This record gives sequence, C-alpha cells and structure tokens, in this order.
Amino acid sequence: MVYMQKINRDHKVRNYHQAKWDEPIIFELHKIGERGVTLPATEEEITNNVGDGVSAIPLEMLRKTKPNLPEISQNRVLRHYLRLSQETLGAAFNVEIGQGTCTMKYSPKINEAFASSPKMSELHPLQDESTVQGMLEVMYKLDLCMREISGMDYFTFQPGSGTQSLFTMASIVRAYHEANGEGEQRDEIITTIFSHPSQAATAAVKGYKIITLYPDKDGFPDIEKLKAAVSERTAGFVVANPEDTGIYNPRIKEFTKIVHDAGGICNYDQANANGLLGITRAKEAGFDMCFFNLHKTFSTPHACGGPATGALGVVDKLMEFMPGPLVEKQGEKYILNDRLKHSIGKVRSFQGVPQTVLRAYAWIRALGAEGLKDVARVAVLNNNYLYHKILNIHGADAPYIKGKRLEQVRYSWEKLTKDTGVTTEDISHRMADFAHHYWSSHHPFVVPEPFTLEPTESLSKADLDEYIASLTHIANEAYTNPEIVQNAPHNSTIHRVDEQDYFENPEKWCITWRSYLKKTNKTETINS
Amino acid sequence: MVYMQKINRDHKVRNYHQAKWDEPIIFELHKIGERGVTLPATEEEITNNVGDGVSAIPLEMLRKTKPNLPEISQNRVLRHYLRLSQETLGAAFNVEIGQGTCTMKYSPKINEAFASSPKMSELHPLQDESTVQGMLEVMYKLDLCMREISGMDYFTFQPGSGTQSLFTMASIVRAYHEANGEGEQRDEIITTIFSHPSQAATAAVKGYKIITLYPDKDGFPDIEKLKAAVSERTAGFVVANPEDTGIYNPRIKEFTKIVHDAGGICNYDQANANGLLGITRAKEAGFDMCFFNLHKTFSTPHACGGPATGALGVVDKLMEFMPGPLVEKQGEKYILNDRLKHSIGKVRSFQGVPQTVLRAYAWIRALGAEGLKDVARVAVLNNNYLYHKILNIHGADAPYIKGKRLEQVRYSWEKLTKDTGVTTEDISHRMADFAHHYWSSHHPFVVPEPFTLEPTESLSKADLDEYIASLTHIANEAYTNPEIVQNAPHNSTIHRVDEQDYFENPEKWCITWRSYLKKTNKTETINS
Amino acid sequence: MNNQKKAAHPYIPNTVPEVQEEMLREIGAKTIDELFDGIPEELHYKKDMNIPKALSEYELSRYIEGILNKNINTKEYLNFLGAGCWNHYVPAVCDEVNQRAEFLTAYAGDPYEDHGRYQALFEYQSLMAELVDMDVVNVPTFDWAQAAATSIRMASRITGRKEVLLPKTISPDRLKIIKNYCSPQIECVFIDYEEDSGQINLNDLEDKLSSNTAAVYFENPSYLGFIETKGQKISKLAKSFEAITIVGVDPSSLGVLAPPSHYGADIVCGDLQPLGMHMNYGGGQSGFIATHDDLTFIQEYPSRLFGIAPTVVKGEYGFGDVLYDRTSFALREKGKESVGTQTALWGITAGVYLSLLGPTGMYELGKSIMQKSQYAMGQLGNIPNVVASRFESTNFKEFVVDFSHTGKSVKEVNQYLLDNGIFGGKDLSEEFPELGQCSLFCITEIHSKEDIDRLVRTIQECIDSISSKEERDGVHAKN
Amino acid sequence: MNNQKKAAHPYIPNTVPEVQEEMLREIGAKTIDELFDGIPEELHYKKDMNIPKALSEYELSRYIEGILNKNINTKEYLNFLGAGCWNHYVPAVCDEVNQRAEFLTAYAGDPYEDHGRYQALFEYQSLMAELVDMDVVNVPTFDWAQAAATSIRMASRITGRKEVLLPKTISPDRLKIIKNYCSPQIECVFIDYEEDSGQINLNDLEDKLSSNTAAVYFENPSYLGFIETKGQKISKLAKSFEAITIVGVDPSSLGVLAPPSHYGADIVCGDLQPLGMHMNYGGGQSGFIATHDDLTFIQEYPSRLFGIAPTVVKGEYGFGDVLYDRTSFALREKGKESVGTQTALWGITAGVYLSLLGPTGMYELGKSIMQKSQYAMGQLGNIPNVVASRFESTNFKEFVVDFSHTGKSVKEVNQYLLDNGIFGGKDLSEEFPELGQCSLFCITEIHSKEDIDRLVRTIQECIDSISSKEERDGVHAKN
Ligand SMILES: Cc1ncc(COP(=O)(O)O)c(C=O)c1O
Ligand SMILES: Cc1ncc(COP(=O)(O)O)c(C=O)c1O
Repeated sequence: MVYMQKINRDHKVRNYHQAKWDEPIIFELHKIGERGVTLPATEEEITNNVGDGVSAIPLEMLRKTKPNLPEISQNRVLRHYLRLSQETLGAAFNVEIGQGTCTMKYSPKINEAFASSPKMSELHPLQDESTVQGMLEVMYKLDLCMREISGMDYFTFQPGSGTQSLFTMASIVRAYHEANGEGEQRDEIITTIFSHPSQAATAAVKGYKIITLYPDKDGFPDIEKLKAAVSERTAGFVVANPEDTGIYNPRIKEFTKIVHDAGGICNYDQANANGLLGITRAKEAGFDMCFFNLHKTFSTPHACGGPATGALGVVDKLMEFMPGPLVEKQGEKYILNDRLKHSIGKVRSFQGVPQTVLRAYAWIRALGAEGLKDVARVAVLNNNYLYHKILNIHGADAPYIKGKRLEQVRYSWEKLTKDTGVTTEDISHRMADFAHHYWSSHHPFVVPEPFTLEPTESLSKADLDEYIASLTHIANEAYTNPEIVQNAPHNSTIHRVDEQDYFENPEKWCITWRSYLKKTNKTETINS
Repeated sequence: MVYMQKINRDHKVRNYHQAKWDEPIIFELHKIGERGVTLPATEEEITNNVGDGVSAIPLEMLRKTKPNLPEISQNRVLRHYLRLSQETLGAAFNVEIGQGTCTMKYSPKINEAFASSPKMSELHPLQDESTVQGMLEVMYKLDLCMREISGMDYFTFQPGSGTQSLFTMASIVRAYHEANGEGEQRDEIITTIFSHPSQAATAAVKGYKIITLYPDKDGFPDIEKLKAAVSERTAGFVVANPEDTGIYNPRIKEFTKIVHDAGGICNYDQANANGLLGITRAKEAGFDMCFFNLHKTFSTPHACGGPATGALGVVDKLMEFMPGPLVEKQGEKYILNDRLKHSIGKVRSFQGVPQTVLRAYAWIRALGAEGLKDVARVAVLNNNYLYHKILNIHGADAPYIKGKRLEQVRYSWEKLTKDTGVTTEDISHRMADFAHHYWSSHHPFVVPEPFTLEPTESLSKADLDEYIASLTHIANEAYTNPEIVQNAPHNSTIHRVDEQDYFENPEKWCITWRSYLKKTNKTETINS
Repeated sequence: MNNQKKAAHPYIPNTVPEVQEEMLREIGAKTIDELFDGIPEELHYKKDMNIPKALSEYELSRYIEGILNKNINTKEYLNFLGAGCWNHYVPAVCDEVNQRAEFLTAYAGDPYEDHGRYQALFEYQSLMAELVDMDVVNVPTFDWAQAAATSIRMASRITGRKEVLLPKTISPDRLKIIKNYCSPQIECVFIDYEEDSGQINLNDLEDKLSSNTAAVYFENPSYLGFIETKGQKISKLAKSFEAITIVGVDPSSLGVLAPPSHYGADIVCGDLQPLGMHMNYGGGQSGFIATHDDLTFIQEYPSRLFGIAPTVVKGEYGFGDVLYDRTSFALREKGKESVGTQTALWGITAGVYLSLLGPTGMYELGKSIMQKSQYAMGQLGNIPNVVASRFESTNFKEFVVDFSHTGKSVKEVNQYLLDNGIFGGKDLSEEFPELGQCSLFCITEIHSKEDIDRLVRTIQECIDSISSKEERDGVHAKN
Repeated sequence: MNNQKKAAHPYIPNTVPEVQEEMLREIGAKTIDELFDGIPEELHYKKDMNIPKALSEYELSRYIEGILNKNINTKEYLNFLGAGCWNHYVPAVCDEVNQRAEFLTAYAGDPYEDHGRYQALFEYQSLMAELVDMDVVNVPTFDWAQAAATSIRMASRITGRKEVLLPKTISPDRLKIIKNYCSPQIECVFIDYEEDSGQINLNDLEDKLSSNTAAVYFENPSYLGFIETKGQKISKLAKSFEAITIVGVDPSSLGVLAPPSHYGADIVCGDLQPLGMHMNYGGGQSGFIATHDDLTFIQEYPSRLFGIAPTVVKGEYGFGDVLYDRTSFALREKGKESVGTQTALWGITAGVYLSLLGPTGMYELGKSIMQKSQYAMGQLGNIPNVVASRFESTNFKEFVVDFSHTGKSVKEVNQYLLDNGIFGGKDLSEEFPELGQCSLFCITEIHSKEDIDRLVRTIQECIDSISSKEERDGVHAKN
C-alpha cells in the first residue's frame, strides 16, 4: 500500500452527465435599465442638422411603445448563451454516429478560421467583381472539383440546403419540360419511400404529383413498379443511392434508362455521398442532375441546422435552366454570368452561403483526390464494422438484403421491442445518458422500431467500439431492467417532457414566451 | 386543466450539474499511426540539395528514439480538450464572487477580437519600430491612462503578473539603495500578514529580510509595530490597501511617512484596485511605486493563470531604475528607449505580454473616466450589499472593525464550525454543487475558518442574491444535515479526492503520466 | 526512424493500415475494395479525380489566405451598398456565441441532447415576436425572399386563392425567388407605385384586388428605402376582399417604425441579417415569418415551431416541436411545403443580438439610422444636379440618389468612388430603367459623419471632374 | 420615448439608479459616496481623470482597429526574425482550445470546479515530460529566462553554492533577466566560446568550475543557433565538481535533437512559445522546468506541480497540488521563491500542440527545420562575401550570417529587406561587437523554398546595389 495504485477504469459505458445550468428563459433575466451593448452616438453636428431623426417618421408609422425586449447586461447575456451552448451536444463533442443520414463529420477548425476572417465575412454581395476576385476564385475552383467528383458539367452553390437543391432540381425539371412544350403534360415526379421527405415535398411545391416507390424484399426501390409508373406524364425521377438503408442499388442505370426512355429527367440526391467519393459518380449512373450537401459530405459545420449549402450540378443540356448567376472564368478574371437563357431565376438571395463554399473548398484541398477516396473507403469500412457488431446485439437487426452496406444502415429493434416493450424512442432517450445521439427514421416507419446510424470517416475504431458498447449495454438493460430505459434520460440537462399534449393542443402550446405568459396567466402553477 | 400551466421555478438554489465527460488521460487516446496535424512537406529541390537534414546532426546529439507522445487524430484531440473545457468553471460561466482577491470581472469579448487579430498576434517583438507603431501607441497610451489613475510618472508593462511586479519593485528598491551606496545597509523590507504572500516572497528572492506586521484589533497593520520596525536597515515597505479584509487603512499616509522618514521606499500593491479607480491614488497616499494587475482590475482574462500583466508605475526619481525599454513618443513617432541609467535590466522577455496591454487599453476606452469611477463605485456597492447580507447568515461573521468595506471582505465561519463541525473547506466543496467558486484565504489562517469574497462591478443584484442564497442554503444544511456538506461535491465533474497522501508522499505522487505508469506498475488496481 | 510509412490523415483516424486490417478481419472481409462489391463494376470510377494533392494545414492556410487576400472588404473600403444585405455592426458577443463549438456543430438532436439549442431557438422566436409584436415566430428559413414566398403560399392555402399582389418596387432579386417559389400555382400581379413618392398606388391596388387575391404583399421599408405609410389602408383594402396582408420588414427598423401587426398585417416576414450577421458576401441572410397565435395560420407553417413544456421534474423547462405533423418531415409531400436545414444558427445569433440591444438599443439603432441617413440625403442633395432622394417619402436606411442630371452615369460615379476606396450605392439603372441613372445608397449606424462627408466630397469631385476615361476616349457619357 | 436617462454601462449592470437605491436601502446607506467614508477626505481624488469618454463597442472597434492597422505583421511581410521568439505554424485547434471561454476566463478554482483545467495542465506536464524525457515538469512559469533563473536558484539551494557558469553566447536579453533574478545572491560567471565553432570552451569551463559552482547552465541550440555538441562532457565536468547541469532548450528541436536528460542535464528549462503560441509581439513566451522525480529537486520548485489521484468514486481521476507547502502561497517568504499568475494557458496550448503533432510530427518538424535552414545557409553562403554561417557548427533553426565583408552593415541590409517586405535577421552588431556585422536569421517549417529564395535574391540585390541613401548622402558605409 505504499506505492500509487492504478485507478480502475474498467467501466464499459461512459460515466457522463451533461452540463445542466437550469437557466431561466432570457426574458426572466430582464432588469430595467441594464444594457448589453451601446450604439455609436450620433455626432452633435448631425443632430443639430437633422434633429432626432424619428420625428421625420409619419405619425401612423411611428412605433408607439418600445418592443418588450429584456434589458440585460453584456456579461449576463453572454453567460446565458454560453451555458446554453454547454447544454447542446455538438458534433465536436460526441462520438457522432447517431444522426444517420446527416453525415456528421469532423468540421476542421482551420476552415472556421478562414470563414470568420474579415476577408470573407466583411464582403458585401454586390461589390464590384474586381474586388471579390478571391471569393469568385474559390467558387469557381470548387465547381471544378465538384465536376470531377460527379461528372456533371456545371455547378451552382446557390441552394441553401439539400432541400433547396431538391426544390431547384424540381424547378429545373419544370423549366426544361416547359421549354420543350411539355410543361403541362409532364406532371409527375417519381421518388421512393426511403428517400428524404424533401424529395417528395419539394416536387409537390413545384406542382408535381408524386409517385412513391416502395422497397422490394431486398430493400431496393421496386423496378417493376417504376416501369409501371413511367409514362408521358413523367417529368422526372429523384432518388438517393444508397438510400437510408445503405444498400447501393446496382440496377440504378436501368432505373435512369427507364426514366430517360419515358422522357423524364433523372435527379440524384447525393446529400450523403460519403461512401462514394472517387468511387462512383452521378454521370456514369445516368443522372442529369445531382446535388451534394456541403454541410454533410463536405464537412462544413451543421450550425444547429444551417446556414448551409447544396451544391447542385447539372449536365450540359440543363445549364441554361440553372439559377443565376454562375461564376465563370474569362481570361485571368472571374466574372458572374447572369445571362442564362431559360434560367429558373433564383432560389436564394445573392450567391447562397459563400462562407460554406469556402470551407468545403478548403476541406477538399486538405484531402486531395486520394484523401477524398479515403473518406469514402473509411466511411464504408467504419459502417460495415459497426453493422457487423450491431447484428450481434441481442434484439437488433438490419432488414433487407444481407451483405455489405455502404455508408449507413437502417436498423430495427423489432425483436427487442416485442421481447421487452422497450421502444426505439426509449433507447433514443437512454443513449443521451451516455452522450450519444441516436436517430430513428423519418416517417412513416417502414422499418419497425427503426434506428439509423451513419459513422463517417471521422471516427476511430475506439469511437465505434464505445458507441457499440453503449448500445449493447442498453439492450441488456432492456432485457433486465427496462424501467431504467423507459424513464431515461437520467443524465441529460433535462428529463422527459411531461406526457401531455403541450405540442398539439392550441390552448397549451406556447411558441413564444409572451404566449406562455398569456396562457399561464389563466391558470395555476404546476409542480410536475 | 385545459390551458398551459405555469412551470414552478421557485427553487432557491440552482439545479446544477457540471459537465462530466469522464475523459481518459490524453495518453490513453493513443492509437499508433494516427495524426493530429501534418506539417508542410519540404520541397523536393531542398531535399535534393541538403538531404534529410537530420544526418547533419552530430551523432551524440541526435535523438535516438522518438518522444513517447500519443498519436491521435485531430478530431479526437479537439474533442478531448473541448470536453475538458466544459469541465472548467470559467468566470464567464458563473456568478464570479468566490475567488476573493482575484477581481474576477467580465472580460469583454470585443477585446478578445482585438487580441486575436493577426494585426496583434502575428507581430514579432524585434520588428523594426516603424512597423509596430500601432502596438507602441497602445502601450504609450495605456501608460498615460495609468498615470492618471495612479499619479505615478512612468509605467512599464513588462512584468508578467502581480508577483513579477512585486519582484520588480523589490529589484528597484535594491537598485535605488545601491545607487545611493546603501545597498548593503538597507536589507529589510516590511510587509503585512494580510498582504499577498508574493510581497514577502519576492522581497526574499531579492535577498531581503522580511518583517511582517500583524493586524491590530481593528484589522489594520499595527502602526506602532511599524514605528518599531523601521530603521536605517529599512529598504522598503510594501502593502496593499485595502488588504484582503477590504478595510481601507485611513492612516496610510502616516505609514508611508514613517517609512520615508527612515529612508525606505514605499510600494503599493494595487493588484486589486477595483474599489479605488478615480477615488484615491497611490501618489497622494505617499507611495513611490505601485502596480496594477491588468488581469484583475483591468479586466483581461485570467487564462487559467496567465499570460498576464502587472502594470508597474514609479515616481520620477525611480524612472532610471526601471526595466527597459520604455515606450516614448518622439514627435509623431513612438520609440523604445532602452537607455535607462540604473536599469535593473529586465524581468520578462521582450515587452511582456502586449496583447494584454491592448485588451486593458480597450477596456479603459470603453469606460472612460466616468465609467472607471463607476467600476469602483459599483464594486464597492456590490461588496457592501453582499457583506450586509452575509452578516445575516447564521454562523457567518466578518472579523475586525465593523462598518463599510471597500471591494472585498474576509469572512469567518468560526461560529458555524464550532456549532456544526462543518469547515470552510467543506463549504467550499459544497458551493461547487451550485456552480460557485469559493476561496478561503492564504495561509496562515489568521482569520479562523476564513472565506474571502470579492464581487466586482460585473455582477448584478440578482447575481449577488443568488450567491447569497447558496451560502444561506449551505449554512442551513450545516445545521440540519451536515453530511451533505461534508461529503460534497455531489454535482461536480468529480467527487472528493480520496483522503490519502497522494500529494505528499513521494511513492504516491505522480506529477506526470509516465510517473503514474511507473509507480502503479508496481501495484494492484484500486477500486476506490 | 527515417523509414516512415504513409501517415494517417489527420481528419481520418482509420487510415492507419493496422486498424483497417483489424476491422476487416472483424467484418470478415479481405480488403476495403470488397466492401464496394455492391456497386456494379461498370459504375466504378477508375480514373483519378483531377484534384490537387493534399495540403498540410499550414500550406492550406497560406494558400487560402493568399486567395482571400485578393478580395477587398468593407473594412478596407467604405461601404454604402445595401439592397438586401446591410452593413451593420455585429457585437462581439454574437460571434462568440455562434462560434461556440457546441452550437456550430450541433444539428438535429432531440431536446435530451440539445436542450440548449432548443432553448436558444425558442428564445429567438420569443424575442423576435416582441419585435414584430405577434405571438408566433418560426425557426428561421433561408432568407427574406423565401420567407416571403412561403408567406404567400401560406396565404394561398388559407384562402384557397391563387393570386398575389406585389408592389412594383420590390427587389428584383427577391422577386425572382418569390416567383420561382410561387410557380406554377400562384400568379404574381404587380401594383403600380406613385411616381413621386414611390408609395403603392391605392387606386391600382383596389383595381387589382379581387376574389382571386390570396394576399397583398408589400415591404416596409421598401426595397427603395422609403417607408410605405399607408399600411393601414392597404390591409383594410385587402381585408375587404378577404385577402391576407403580408408585410416584409427590415427588423432593424422596428425600434422606431410601427411593426406591421399594428397596421393590419396577418403575416410578417423579413430578413434577420441586420440583427448580428456579418454580410459574408450574402451568406448572412436568414428569413423569418411571424403570425398571430391562430390555428389557421399556425397549421400552414412549413417550418419548425419550438414550444415550451414542463418535464417530469419540477421546475425544468422542456422544449419540443409544436404540431410536428404539419411538416414534410412527418408527411412528405402531404406536409406543408418542405423543411430541412435552413439557417438556425442565424436565428440564435439574432436572439443574442436582440438580447444585447434590448428595447433601448433597438430604438437607438433606428434613431441613429434615421438621423444619419437624413443627414446623408441632405448633404448629397446639396451637390448641384444630384437629387437625393428621388422619392418624396420618408426613408429608412436606404434612399435613391438620382444622378441623371449630373452628366455622369451611376457606373461612372461608382467607378470613381471605387478608385477612391468607396463602394458606392447599388446601380438601379438596369433594374429600374424608368428611374434613369439612379443609385440606392445605404447608411447605417456604422457610418460616421466623416464617412458621409467623405462620400459626399468624393461624389462632388467625381461630378466636377471629367473622368480620365472620358478624356482618353474623347467622349462624354450619354444618358 | 425620447427622454432617455443615462443608460447603464453594458459592463456594469448595477449602474441602474433604481437598483443602486434599492441596494443602498438594504445596506442602510444613503449614497454610494458614503461607502467610501473610510478613505480620509484628503486622500479623495477630486479631479476628473484625463481619460477620454466612453466609446461604444463599434466606435471602440473602429478606433482600435485603426491603431492596429498601423502595424505591419509577419503575415504581410516575410519574417526571418527569431532570437527568442519564433515564427512557427500554430494549428487552428490550438487557438480554438485557448480561446474557449472556459479556459480563457478560469483562474484559481479547486479541482471541484476546474477539473478540466487541472487535467489539461497535468496532461501538459506529462506531454512535455516525454519531450524532455524526464518525470517531472512544472505548471509553466513566465518565460525561458525566468525558468532558467529559477533553475539556477534551485541549483543554488540544492548545492548551497552561489555561483553559476553561463556561456558567453547566451541571449543578452535573457541574461539581463537571469542576472536580475540571481542578484544579489548568485554570481554569474561566463565561459568563453571557441571562436570558430561557438561551442563552449571546455578548458575555460574547467578553469572556472570550482566548489563554489552551483550550476553550469548552457543552451541547446544556443542563442546563436548552433548545436552545443559537448553536452555530455560538460555535464560530466559539472558533476565532477558536484555542480548541477542545467540546459535551456528550444522544444521544437526535440523531435530530432537528444533531450538534455540524455547527456546529463539535471534540470532542463526553456520556452514553450514554439509549441503553438502566436508571437504576440513577445506575449507568447512561457517557461518550463523539468527534472527527474527526485525529492531533492522537487522540493525546490517554486511552481505548482499537479498530481493525479483517485477520488472516492471508482474510476474517477482527481487532481491536486503536489507538495503545496513548498510554495510561497503556503509559506510566504519561507516558501521557495514565489509563485502566482504565470502562463498556464500557454501550458495547456503546448499540450494541445504536442498532442496534435505526436512523435512523428515533432520529428518532421525538426527535420524540416534542419533541411530548410541548411538550405538557406547554403544559398546565402553562395552570395559573394556573405558568410553563412559564421560558426563551424551544426545549426538548428537559427544561424549567424556575417555581412562584414560585403561593405554593408546589417542595418543597411535590414533596411533594404524592410523596403522589400522582408523582416531580416536580428542585428547582432551591438550585442556581439566582436562578431562584426553579423545577423541572426531564423528559418522554420513555415518558410517555403520560394520564401528563402526571395530572401537570398533580395540580399543579393542589396549587396549589389549602392543604397539610395548612400547615393544621396554621397558616403559609403564603413565597417
Ligand atoms: C438524402 C437526403 N436528402 C436530402 C436531405 C435534406 O438536406 P437538408 O437538410 O440540407 O435540407 C438530407 C438531409 O438529411 C438527406 O439525408
Ligand atoms: C493583493 C495581491 N497582490 C499580488 C497578487 C499576485 O498577482 P499575480 O497572481 O498576478 O502574481 C495578487 C493576486 O491574487 C493579489 O491579490
């Protein structure tokens, strides 16, 4: 007992507790008279010249009472938000596997330094082209990279997300058929049930009727159904490959051919292209358009849900339909070309989110062609390792065709739920106790009690093993001590929201603090 | 029950849990082959020209095996340190009162933007003066501000802290007496027990014998003892005012006169000058030198304990003894003057920590003369409010003269400890459960079961009330449920360190991981 | 020590060969290539992508900084461009919060992992609600344009009608987006403006209103900077046709301008960029939509709406999605339009901004913009032959300067300004040819008197000068 | 709405008058002034300080940026200055970690509030220990100079002797600090260097060693950049007099150079600045001290030393202060020297840096510095009359270039370089007049071949030219 003894660290799951600050709502921090920041004083000469300025406002347009915002000192505002930040499980903090389909990867810090440099952040979008040559160069060069990765001929970075890219593709499909005089006739877009809901939703926004293909027994979109679906009404087809199942559809070229033969346009949703970089491309599979989420495959931070960028590429014949302007190179100069004959117009103000374009370009240059391919190879290796291990967990399964998967898998706890009553939602809550994200699936739950995991290349084997250990631990709990799972979370910032209809009942929902104050003014306090 | 009910938030103490990540020691993250960052490749032409470079190293000086550092991917290194950061209670996160004597105030974010700008961070200290005019201007202008605040005639920002300022003052005292031929004779420095230990310690480093004055019954350094202490051996006197008690010594001018009459130099420790800005100055109290901690009164962040700056000011006659160079203005140009006749040489490389000088200057300019005075006024108001409230807590007291205090107070739990057995150390641990710092005192504990609180101007009344509520709550616990206090913390990242001699016993202490591995290799694993 | 293997990439831990082998063994595969067997041989891309080889972090930073150095930014040059993206001061705390690694890298977690994100967005909704004085605000959409388009589509769904009336002074860029979002279902019909004032022509509005009108959409301040003063009348007219009133608004004006809900707007939308977002070459845009707490409207939002609720533990605030089943996440094409990644971080940031400024700050912001822009108009108007402002209305922040009578085109003026380190106003001569040589200038709280005076001086100089190009070419600009 | 009171200052919440009144009531005071009654009237400062009035955040940022714009930094100009502060690449992760609000604003909390700070510093100690291959490293001190001074004082306390031997090639700046820290107790005695090689003259060392010698201190690489190769012999000689060997080291060399513990050093010290700290006009310096796990040495550290320990809960790592009672915190003047705020954040950052680079990175760093500096010496040496390097030793990172035979002074060369956007080497002509017109150049991993070639080209040009100033003045530089 004289020497130092080794500290026993043989625990299998992380001994975790999330930061819990119990912060009030910011309005509760209000103290009349406090200030968070002061504004520059208007010079006396100006005031002498024009008076108080506001008197010039026509009376009917003058605000009569100041907005009911809280008054808080700077220190306290900062403290509040710093605390809230700690209560948020960013990708930089966890073994980020559980937000399947979101390609949560490492967002390199150096790219943040670029994005927050005044040389980027202090540019106005309408500056003379001669003063933004660097910015345009980045956009142009990323375009060139994207062409290599996809085989497409032109890219725009205007869409602000995958969803807006899908919307842009639907817009281009419409413009294309309109230009060909088939705008009215071609009113159907075909998609699949395992595709992201935005595929169907954005096509509907563009006025299309949606035809949804369901999976065949192997999990592939049913090709026979596709054949039956196409017709002279087919405007387009939009699909991901692999879909959320992580299974690459090997007959994809047949799919695109069927659609092309019917006169439709083929759109490839490559939001999650993480398993495919340098491996296989949209062009060779017969697609006319594709998009990548720079905030997924290309590592730009997800930012709580944007700002972000969908990089949308098209084949030559669709170029004139793209939203403008496009960045082009003219001699040594970069210019903005806004003279696209049949342009759909625009989808997002100015040039989209250029700071994200910059980050993505920097990421590509940090990897090179070889590194990009390593991204795909390791993402797929990681995923298959995880997949292999999870299939060994009692109660877990992955429906559809067996064999290798690419970058993600949709799993099912169907058996475990039947055996124990513990649902995928319960497990989701319990995973939070070990600092893990865990996502089930979009609706509808085609796969019962689903969960969808996507480990990217950013994770090490040790990280994967930790995630697997947590899942295994919880599956064991489900069989031995289901309450602990069903009452989770225990170590999060908060506990389960009380099971009432707070979010469905108009008398109870409170979308803002003022609404909360109004509604609760009518009632007693609760001690839940 | 139809409407939304108010959520009951009537709890008196914060429902807090610190982030707990259970991170391994960084060496445990090692995976052979991983890399955190790669270095620029040496160009082939260079390699062709000079070979591998290392062969040129004489064999006896060549490192034979690589250092045993861990190999970790960038993502994982970042994740590790981000997690550790969340496990650290920075001043930006808490109601920062409990680190008395440290003047923990708000460090404005805008000043961080200045300090981290490449225009500051990428300057080499030996650049030609013409290329650092901005930097020198800041140093010069802060000097001017400091002169106003203190009444001193010249400032240097070379010292890296309060302690190094004290060392510099002791060095100047020595140089001064040496220049007067009294270097040998004057070998004593007088200080007080409530002063920061560095006052005595640095004087001792400079070879002085230390005479320590103890407080009289009111808490002031005993003036009679001072009279008895001074002699032809007196080199200097160094004191804070107020001391840690927060009581301003009203006879301070008598003190400095007594020392001056004996031929000594008077040094004012103004590390915590937060209650005095614009209120009273070193000069008028008769001091020959004083220093401010820019990382305390002047808001620069404490940075886990530096880098920092002690701003040291002297009266005219001591100017030639200062460490060089000084920044001066010559016409429109700022220059470095390194021609000080009796300079003590230097205390810190180059010009100290200029990024901190920049922050402090920006802080002063954000406040102006009036704002600086408000700092003092509100710091003192806050402290007296806290003081008043704490005197009402059962078991708490503040020894010495009653009446108002300035910016801080040393309190005592003497009664509470006698009544309950709960010590100030226990309370310190329990305060952590509510996200509070709490500091007792330097040794020796002249005040029994001490605690020292210093609320700065950065805190609102609501903040103070929260801190008071936590203290009151714990005092109640001490009387009703002492175990909960004595076993604290409960909601921190970690629990109490096992009560063994891990830090005193050479067989057990492990100051590095390699040392831990060596020592524990000889023993069993413990399951504490 | 010298025989180094290919190093693992810092971003990809499992490029370590031994680890790959171990994992493959576990999986029961021989090579990584094997894992791609599901992809038909013919689709395997055999070539090497033409992308330069990896740069180390230092090389990368030097390379990218080299490119960025080719830009000239608005801290280097004095900027008077607005036109949908505005140069305001961003408090440092805003940047600190949105650069926090937690917020920066979070995405779509549950409240049990991301409580802070939910609270911050709920608070944003709540703060914005005070600014517009309405009870419901959504999690941000892409930008003003798309928020306006969605507002129009909401109105169309509520009314079952297919036509929207918009003022002709709308931003052309914004209009392109609205049109694309509305087509093919909803037709955009334009209302004339009064030539002198720029204000909506109420007669024309009345003429065009009909039982087909889903909504009347207008902006305050308008794209051309003037305050549309007849809001109350417009919304009354709209209501008389059971049409919905939608107002697009610049939130930086709402400290001094009446919020549209005060003059009858049913839906309010706009851009958050002025509230704490750097311009980012346009990447700071972020749209908001607000309505009353009215089920008819709420159920038409495509966006997420975060609500507050108790948890099973006393005193805890919990959060969740209100009426989730509206969304395309839940209902795919049956949901309301579509939702996905938008601009949540800018919502959080706008919340920080509003918390920092508070009511007084928002008032002072508006006041100082009013003062400074009036001053600028006055000084510019003192230049012979320069008309500022072109419209006889009160302006907020932006105003149209007419150079038609100076003998210079806007292009020439802007080139001269550029040569003198100033980004001049937005050239309107292509978008609004009927206005002649007009330019849209933007003045905010960041402009000092000296900045404005410098602008005025430089324009004066420009107008006084015969441009060297003209001299060289021996021609005069004709307009 | 217009009659605004004086607003509270954003940094000082309780400047709100009503709050002040409420608090005063509570305290039982009438005015704030009353709270200062304890300060004698005569000491009250009655004047207003002559400090300009408060700036708003935007005004402040424009003002400060305006001042900073007067600087020219090393990203704008090519920099070859070293001499104690070195231009290395700082990985972005280092900045991220040290800018985290938690680390940035923490201070002196217990492990129960600041576990992360303790762990990060313990890890720093541990990582640094591997680099120097010793078992004990302290929480960082101010800088190399002060770390060296403390090492010498430690040696003096251990040996009870009062003399330290140092090489004459030591940095004069560093020496000033060491001397001040050593006086009056310890005398500094200098050892000659070999004129051709710069190496310590062993004969002179032997002559000066005596039973008064507390320590022999030398540096590797030396201030003048050459590698001191006789470390083993020096430490043996020292040991033979029972003196302690202290070696100051540039840690960026330790991927390729043997750590001093391998050639007999008892105490190793140096600066952390190369390991992830920006130069900050000198504000990136940070000192370290390392020893073996030997009680005799450990008890002489003035610094904090963090140790690891179990907690009452299984599996938790706890931390605390080892032998706290050594320190002046505990014992005041009876403690070992003094301790206080030093440079902890740079320690954490250096830990991040070492974690990122790992063994391979540190090796590659050293290798690339060796390659590039040798290349630079070679190219510079090709310029007629330029001698690079002045010393016949192997150099690491820095080397002395002798311009004595070029007809130009270092000052002239540097002015020419400056005019061409280059910061030339440190002028040694004042510090080491015996070397003539010599300059200390620094080459690190950040310098590309093109950078070096540009330097060489520009120096060549300079030497070929008759400087315009000379022309103007009609004189020639004499040296
Ligand atoms: C396959 C797929 N498509 C589209 C999207 C939508 O992308 P965004 O969230 O950027 O709108 C996603 C996002 O999860 C996706 O995974
Ligand atoms: C009164 C006093 N003097 C000196 C110091 C020492 O300052 P530093 O920690 O910067 O060395 C302090 C720090 O707490 C102090 O409070």
